[in-house]
Amino acid sequence: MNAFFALVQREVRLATRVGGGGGMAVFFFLIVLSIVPFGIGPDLNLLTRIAPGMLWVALLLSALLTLDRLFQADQEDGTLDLLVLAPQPLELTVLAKAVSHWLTTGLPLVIAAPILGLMLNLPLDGMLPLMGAMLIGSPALSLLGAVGAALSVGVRRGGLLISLLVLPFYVPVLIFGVSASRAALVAVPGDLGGQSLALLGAVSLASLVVGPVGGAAALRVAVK
Amino acid sequence: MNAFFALVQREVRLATRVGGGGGMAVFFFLIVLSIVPFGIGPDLNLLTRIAPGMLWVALLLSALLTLDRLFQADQEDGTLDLLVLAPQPLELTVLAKAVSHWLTTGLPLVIAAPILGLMLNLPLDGMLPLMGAMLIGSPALSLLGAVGAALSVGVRRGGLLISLLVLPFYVPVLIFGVSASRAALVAVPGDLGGQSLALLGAVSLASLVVGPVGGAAALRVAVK
Amino acid sequence: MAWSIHTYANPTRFMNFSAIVLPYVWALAGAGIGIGLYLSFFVAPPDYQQGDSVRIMFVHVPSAWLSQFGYGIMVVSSIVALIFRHPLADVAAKSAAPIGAVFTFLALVAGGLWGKPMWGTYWVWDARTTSTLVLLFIYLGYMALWAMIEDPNRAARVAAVLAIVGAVNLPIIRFSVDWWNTLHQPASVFRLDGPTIHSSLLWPLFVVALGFTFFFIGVLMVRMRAEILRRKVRTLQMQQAAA
Amino acid sequence: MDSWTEFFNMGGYGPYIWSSFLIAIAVMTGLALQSWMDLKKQKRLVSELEARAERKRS
Amino acid sequence: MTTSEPLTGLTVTKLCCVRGERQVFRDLSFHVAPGDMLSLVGPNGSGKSSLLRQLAGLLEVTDGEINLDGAGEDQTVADVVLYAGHLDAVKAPLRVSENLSFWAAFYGVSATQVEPALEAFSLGHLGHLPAGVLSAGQKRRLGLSRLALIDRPLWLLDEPTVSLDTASIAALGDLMRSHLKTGGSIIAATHVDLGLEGTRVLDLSSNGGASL
Amino acid sequence: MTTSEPLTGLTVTKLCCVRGERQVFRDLSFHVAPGDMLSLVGPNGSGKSSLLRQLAGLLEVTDGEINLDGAGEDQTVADVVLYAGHLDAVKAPLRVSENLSFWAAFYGVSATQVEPALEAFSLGHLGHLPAGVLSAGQKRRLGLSRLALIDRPLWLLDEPTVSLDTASIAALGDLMRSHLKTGGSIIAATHVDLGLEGTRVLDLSSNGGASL
Ligand code: HEM
Ligand SMILES: Nc1ncnc2c1ncn2[C@@H]1O[C@H](COP(=O)(O)OP(=O)(O)OP(=O)(O)O)[C@@H](O)[C@H]1O
Ligand SMILES: Nc1ncnc2c1ncn2[C@@H]1O[C@H](COP(=O)(O)OP(=O)(O)OP(=O)(O)O)[C@@H](O)[C@H]1O
Ligand SMILES: [Mg+2]
Ligand SMILES: [Mg+2]
Repeated sequence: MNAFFALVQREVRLATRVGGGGGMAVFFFLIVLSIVPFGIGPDLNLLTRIAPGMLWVALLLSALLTLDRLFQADQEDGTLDLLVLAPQPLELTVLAKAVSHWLTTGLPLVIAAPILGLMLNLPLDGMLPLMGAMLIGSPALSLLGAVGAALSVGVRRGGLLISLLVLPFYVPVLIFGVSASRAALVAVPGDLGGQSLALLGAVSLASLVVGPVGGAAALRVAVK
Repeated sequence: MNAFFALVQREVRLATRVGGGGGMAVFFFLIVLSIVPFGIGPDLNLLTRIAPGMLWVALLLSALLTLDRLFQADQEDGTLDLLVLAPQPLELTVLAKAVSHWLTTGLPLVIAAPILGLMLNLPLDGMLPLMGAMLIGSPALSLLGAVGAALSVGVRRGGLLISLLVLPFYVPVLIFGVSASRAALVAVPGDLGGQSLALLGAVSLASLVVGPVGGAAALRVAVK
Repeated sequence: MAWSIHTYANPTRFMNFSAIVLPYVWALAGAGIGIGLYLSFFVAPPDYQQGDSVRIMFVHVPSAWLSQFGYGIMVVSSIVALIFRHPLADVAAKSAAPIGAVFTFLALVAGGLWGKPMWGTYWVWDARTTSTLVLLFIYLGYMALWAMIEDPNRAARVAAVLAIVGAVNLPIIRFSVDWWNTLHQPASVFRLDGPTIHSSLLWPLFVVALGFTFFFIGVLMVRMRAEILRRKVRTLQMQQAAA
Repeated sequence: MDSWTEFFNMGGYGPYIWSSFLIAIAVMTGLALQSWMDLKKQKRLVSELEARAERKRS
Repeated sequence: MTTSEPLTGLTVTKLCCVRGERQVFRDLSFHVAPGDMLSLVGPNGSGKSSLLRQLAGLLEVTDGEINLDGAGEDQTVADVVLYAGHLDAVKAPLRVSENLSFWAAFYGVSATQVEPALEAFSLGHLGHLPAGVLSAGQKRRLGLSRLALIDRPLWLLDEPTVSLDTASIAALGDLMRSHLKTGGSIIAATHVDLGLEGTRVLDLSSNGGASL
Repeated sequence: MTTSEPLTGLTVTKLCCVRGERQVFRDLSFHVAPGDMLSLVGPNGSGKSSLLRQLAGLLEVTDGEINLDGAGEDQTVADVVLYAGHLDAVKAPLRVSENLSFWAAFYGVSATQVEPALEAFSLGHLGHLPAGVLSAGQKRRLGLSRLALIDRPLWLLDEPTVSLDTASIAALGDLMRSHLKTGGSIIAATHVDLGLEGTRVLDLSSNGGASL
């Protein structure tokens, strides 16, 4: 367990020291969201309508953009060999990696969500449920992403490959995440928010298993 | 000039050999576009309405995702030192890099645009003008992107940093690109397509100067 | 060289076996597709609601089935490859992917062509159409992974992990219909209370589907043969380069 | 003659039906051909390489 | 210092290595007992690094066997082996001491061991610097200081002296000598002589590999 | 073979180097004439790599001067210098020969020179392999083969012998000797003796740097 926390601490420290940690992710998120109105026009009604979707799509993208270095950097400087050879089970190592990824991208975005919601004219009282949905769904992005990152270790232009491998798996997160958020924000009649939220939780729990197990299997193969 | 083509050839070869070249970019583009409906719902009218914007935003993103390795990979393996020391002017080197980036991301997307348009239910006769607008605007993305990539050489987590540096400069491309495309597709009364197209061309021409000069200046600083 | 026995004993048997059965497989595929085509144009009646357009079903539905069948083959072979290290298994998985992708593509195209008269548009973003598109992406991602790793042994193992993890997506494709608002036909052939399609359409459909399945198996065998030889070529080339 | 035009017309759905069948046939034939040609190519390469190895040995 | 059980020996039988379809070496058999130092030599491409990675479990064993004689039932190669490859596994943004502290925590070594391990390669006064500013040799020494930190009976070293100055080579020699004296074993690939007494040499150039 | 004009000498006067606020060396003065070989020695961190990068124009010169005596008006350091640093600038996905052909085209050397340059380090038979499968020493040799390909009067080599086997070190020695004989100059940082006659040694350990 000690090893687990040591790895999380190191990863978070690396992220803060070189990339401004979570700040960078929030900043990227902000820029993507402010680019969208340029793309689709400044119609505020339309923007509000697609806001939950935009928030989630931006969340996916900022997760994707940071995933490709998750294991690749360690492979390039020889750290990966030592991680694989360490006494700590590789599954835990992958989990630690995913947790640190979430701490530096998912979590900051959840915290920043209200500000962004404000920019998109979302109702204030839907904010907490929205944050709840993001909080429940975002770990799945890091966990599933870890599998993609592990699969593409040692492949150049891994960044694009990861997107291709991972995005299909993000689809359920996106569907449930958006429908839970929409229920929270737009107050759909016959509210399905609770059910989507439960399904979102189920996806996150499932990826809590799939991520470390699949990631470790992929890494074991990739170092050889 | 020989050196210029040698570099372009090498870059394209590297991209095809390890990343499937343009195919990968198209694939990513396709996935992003098909992810969006999950986010904002399957309403085809709404989708068609925001389609030109989505096409351009997806174009920006796939450029961004591939930019971070443009000079970074060369720096990590020592190639960049030799590129800087070579007899060829550094401006031409940066231009060659941008051209190859465009050949492997921008150009394939322009060619694939009609298929994507079909999926978004865009009118068939607007396709050619749309492709024209993308053809004129996309080089600016690679050229301006090269400056960002050069600025973030030697910075870990360069991917996010590049996005932050570059996205603001992409805004004009986005605005003019979308308005030109929309004019082509939706036939806005009092058509402004021609004017937007001209402005788009102007942006591309300007970045033909800004890109190489700025990129070379940034690289000279970054190597030291 | 001991390792060469491990690599070739089984494939040799497969080469012999497949050479013998391939002609029969092709014959069955040809018969199924030929008879099926005849049935679907001259025997099957127009649907009382959809008119003649229902004939697209004979392309669309078997392709859709086979798109999932193909992925099933990939998953099973990948499990065998990873756990039992059977040297044929990853060859089978790699060979099945492009065929599955082709049928997924056909299901999409035929569905789209059916959608224009039925729904008024080539494409809708509903659950089943979109999840079929996602399946195509998974196929392509799997093929991209193979293409991007130079060493076939390493590629085989990495791709197997992807295929198995990707199996999670199969139920998602099936159940997405329930999660998302949808236009597409719900299951009408394989359902607990019996098929809801009229039998005059149903049995030509099965004949075509059978023909398609044999076609799938035939192409799979050819591709596996080619893949086995390709690895042999690689080995020979490398050995001769080294000598 | 008339019945053939009618047949091809398919109650107005002709273009959709025929293109879906033709695309299916074309794509499937293409796949089979490509696989078969690849097999031929690998067979040729194997025999070439084996012949070369034989020559070296003797 | 309790992670490692004494290893009574490593036996390699008829080991083969095939990389990218080409045979690198074959039928390699040798035994390493506690206190043994085995030096791998051979021209570039003869398979020194490949052999070390196979022993560490980081590369597929095509054929043949690797046995740990003294290892318990559930002990794997990874519990016995300390591997130091071409790459230093050093993170530039972290301080020198942070780099090593992490490995201490990750391999379950007490944090008090970090200082002495740095001192073993005279890096103590650089501890507070970010590892990114180290010179090539200093970085290599930081990587090697893991040898002084983590206690494993079998060391696998791939060209450990690269970039080191004379003083550091001597320090490495001392460390290796004391490891051997306490019953450890070392297998090291190198093109230079380390000056250790009683070194056995395994020449890979003669081992059936294609002459690359 | 006409890119280079003969260089009559390189004069360095009172050169200083500060990295990360710390003085690495100061007041370094020396002269290198055609046919001279200068060997930079000193412990790790004494500034050998830093000096080479300064000479190549790849690192800021804090104080002091670097002059090319024979260089024309518009000739810069980059026209005169061939730099081979710690990294090999080899692209793994490209074949060995493609790697070198690119540098030939980029530095304006005829493509016919590629084969002989590969042969200089006995890499000819590996030409068709992707560079990614090379061993450490083979990769290093591919990097060094640029020395045989591109014609520049002043070579700056940073630990060129790292990972090389004895045969390749000899090949490198031959190449350097013939470069010196034809009026070229070499400045090389190294911890091992290259066995070249008439080598002058510059010891950086005594040059006022903070004792790191
Ligand atoms: C591009 C659009 C379409 C796609 C991607 C698509 C996809 C699929 C898939 C994947 C299946 C297999 C479901 C399963 O059994 O697991 C299927 C079955 C079916 N599709 Fe489509 N489809 C499309 C358009 C259409 C259209 C326009 C119609 C008719 C109006 C249609 C009618 C059917 C029918 C009748 C079945 C058989 C249902 C069953 O027995 O389960 N499809 N389609
Ligand atoms: N990027 C940097 N920022 C700050 N200081 C640096 C940087 N790079 C190197 N240094 C410092 O400069 C000094 C000289 O480094 P240099 O790499 O030139 O040494 P060297 O003589 O080549 O050593 P070695 O034998 O280990 O290669 C070292 O003390 C090092 O810590
Ligand atoms: N990833 C790989 N794929 C295919 N072949 C490889 C791979 N890595 C190395 N090889 C080949 O295996 C052989 C042995 O390489 P290895 O790195 O073990 O040599 P080495 O003895 O360590 O050489 P050096 O002294 O240069 O470090 C070489 O011929 C090399 O080309
Ligand atoms: Mg080696
Ligand atoms: Mg140095």
